[in-house]
Order: sequence, then structure tokens, then C-alpha cells
Amino acid sequence: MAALTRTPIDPAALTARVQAPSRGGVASFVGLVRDHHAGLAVARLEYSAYDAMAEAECARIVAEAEQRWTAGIALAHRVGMLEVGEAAICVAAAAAHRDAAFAACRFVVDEVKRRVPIWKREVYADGTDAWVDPTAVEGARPAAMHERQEAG
Amino acid sequence: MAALTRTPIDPAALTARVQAPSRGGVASFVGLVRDHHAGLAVARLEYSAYDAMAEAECARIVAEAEQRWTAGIALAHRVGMLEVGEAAICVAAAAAHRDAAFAACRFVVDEVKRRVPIWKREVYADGTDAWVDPTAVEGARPAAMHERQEAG
Amino acid sequence: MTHTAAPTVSVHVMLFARYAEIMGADALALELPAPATVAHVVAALRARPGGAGLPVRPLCAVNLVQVPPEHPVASGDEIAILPPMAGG
Amino acid sequence: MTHTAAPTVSVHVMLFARYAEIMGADALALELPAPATVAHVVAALRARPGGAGLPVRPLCAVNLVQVPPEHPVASGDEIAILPPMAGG
Repeated sequence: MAALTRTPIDPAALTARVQAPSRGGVASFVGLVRDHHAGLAVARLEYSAYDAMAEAECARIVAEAEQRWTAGIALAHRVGMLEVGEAAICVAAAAAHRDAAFAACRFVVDEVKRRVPIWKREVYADGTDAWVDPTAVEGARPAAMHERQEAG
Repeated sequence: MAALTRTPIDPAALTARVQAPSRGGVASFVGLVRDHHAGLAVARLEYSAYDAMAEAECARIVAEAEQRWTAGIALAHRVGMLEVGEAAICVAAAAAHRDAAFAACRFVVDEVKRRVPIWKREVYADGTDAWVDPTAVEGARPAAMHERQEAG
Repeated sequence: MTHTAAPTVSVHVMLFARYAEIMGADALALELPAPATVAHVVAALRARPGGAGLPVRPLCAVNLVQVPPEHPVASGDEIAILPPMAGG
Repeated sequence: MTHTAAPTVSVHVMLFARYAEIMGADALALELPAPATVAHVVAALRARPGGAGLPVRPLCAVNLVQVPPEHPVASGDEIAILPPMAGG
């Protein structure tokens, strides 16, 4: 199933996809657009992706986690423009026991951030925007910041 | 808000209770009734509690986690008779970042299991039943097993 | 030996799950010689029918808080004898 | 020097996010002398207008798989130059 979606994520639907009578624990994570980052007021985020590679990488991560923890994994990542409070990522991991469910869920979240070609542009409350670079020094305002005319 | 409930748990409602614009991550856990335990086929589980102490202990655990991780926590534990696949416990933990959300969620699940006076009786597919003792040797059939006439 | 009444404490005992089954009750009243501790409550319960099935040192709570066996008990206290917890 | 055509490789380059902005394109075709590696593709891009803003060793993928700079490229390959990933 495709991991990237242009429409809002439904975490309950992801959880339902991985539940099974043999699985006693479902750990899940939802990453939401926050109203602040590095001291700046964030109005919204725009996510973009290298779609074909992102889908392939997400499928590889899910397969690795399912095998390593004998788990059922569901993963969705939103692309497009997101408002504060909307879900950007959701991972649900179901396994026989909670240790495996938590470990598999955390692994998928971490690997998506590390390996999947997705980028985000923060639009600030003052109208400026910047591409987010997680490898940049924490707390520094992104170097790529620039004024931008909002379309529509 | 009361943690014990006699009606089905709605994980989405718990998650909604802890979301806030300043919180970028919500980690959650749902513990479901499994169809097997210690090699036996489980038909259903009956949870009972020392209600007043269970509520007090749940409130203490939630307060500890909220303070330690600057998190918002929602916790529900079902009591009564549960079928396979039903949710027995749900914890949702929201925090600014995913490390805190995962850690707070895991802490609450572990402490509920360790500290909250709740008990469960497993009813097996063959009609027998037993009180579950997590301190007993893993894999041993519970000592308290006995035949029991199902009411109603 | 005189007939002067010795001081006593009267407590409410709560039993749960397997312990309620083996004792045949989920609540009962106990009167013990003062001063008394949680360990005295447990010993009194173990002397009753079915009580041999209780551990010598079960988990106990006084007024909703878990306490060690040497914790004192006072008249009116609610003493709960708790089987191993199995929530989640 | 003769006018015999030297062998070349023709690749499709994909640019994303900030890199697409500084290069003014999200896709372009490149022809390079054979044999060529990912590092040659990056060097050719850095020689174009705006290309100085690219790192000397950016993350790169060939046909949807991340590869190191010395990875060879062949005609028809899709070479993606990837800014630091920021999903989640």
C-alpha cells in the first residue's frame, strides 16, 4: 500500500490495518505540524517528495521492521501543504507483545526521517519561509530562508 | 478524568485529548486481548479492579509522566468481560518531540502493569479459566486454574 | 486475669480476584488487639477458613496506598490484600 | 586531434526542494564523457548557473537507490540529487 498521501491521514484506519487476534500490542506514532521550530512561529509546512524513491524506501523500511520484530506495520506520510496540528506521519506497529510493538514503531519513525527522500518548507507567521535542514546546527535559523509570495 | 471504563475504549478520542499545537508527537499504545497465552487458546478475558485505588494510582502515574516529560497523557483501562481483539488498555502521550512522547507512553504502560490493582481471569477455548499471575514462571499454566460455570 | 477490655482496632478488609475466591468473601470486618500492623491483619486472615492460600507477605494497601507489612493500622482503615497485579 | 565522436553517457537528472530552486529546474538532461560516475554528474551540475550552491558531495540516488559518489552511471539512468532528508 502506498505510504505517501495528499489527503489527511486517518490514524485509526492505519491501526485497524495491523490488528490481528494474535497481536496483543499496537504501538503507534503520529507526528503533527507544530506551531514553533527553532524559536520561530510556524504557520504551516509544505512537504514534497521524490515520490518513486520515497515509496520504494518506505516499503523497504516496513519490510525490514515486519521481519525483524514479527510485526504488522502500517505507514503513511502526508505530502503537500499542511496546517498546524495536521498529521505529517503516522506509523502503527502491531506485535504479540509490547516490547516488539514499541521497538518496531520507533524504528520505522526513525528510519523514515533518516532515509526517505521527503523535504519540508516551513512557512512562518511573518510570511517568510525556509527549507528545513535537520543536519544544520540546532537552533540556527535555516540558511535557505527567503521571502516568498504565497500562491493563491 | 477516570481511567477505568466498562465500555469499549476509543483510542482516537484519547489521542484527541492530548493533542495541542505545541506538541509535535503523539505516541500511543493499545493493548488488545490476544487469542493465546502460555500456549493456551484464550476465548475472552475478565478484568476486575480495586476501583478506588486503581483510579488513584492511575492519576499518580499520569501526573508523574506529565511532569517528567512535559507531556500530555491520556489513559484508559477497560474492566469487565472482553472478547479477543478488544482493547484492554490505551495510553496516548503527546510531547514537543518524539523521544519524550515515546518515553512517556512506555513509562505509563509499564507502571500501570506494575502498580495498578487490576486483575484478569482468562477464559480458555475449552471452557476452563484461570487468574493470570504475571509473577508466575513464564509458560507454566496458572496454578489457580479451575472449572467454572459461565453465568448467562 | 482481669475482665478489663483490652484496647482493639477495627478495620475493613477488602479481598480481590483469586484471594476473594479462596476466602469466600470480597470484604470483611476484623477486630485486632492494639497496636496492630498490616502483618497482623494478614496473620488473622490466614487463620480463617481458606486463609492458608494467602501468601505470608501479600501486597497490601492501606487507604488506597501500597504499604509494607510493618505499616500500622488504625480503627476505620481500609486494608486491601492484593493479588499480583495483572492489568494492561 | 581527430573529429571522431568520443563515447558519452546521457542521464536524466532530478533535483528537489532547495536544490531545484537554486538550479532553476527540477529535471534536466546531461551528456557526459564516458566512463562517468555520480561525482562527474555533480561536478557538471556545479559548473552550471546556480550550481555553486550545491554541496561537493550531496546525497545521490541512481534509479531510486542511494549510492556513493564513485558509483558509475550509464545512459538512461535517473540520477537524483537529494537535499538533507526532512520527512516525519
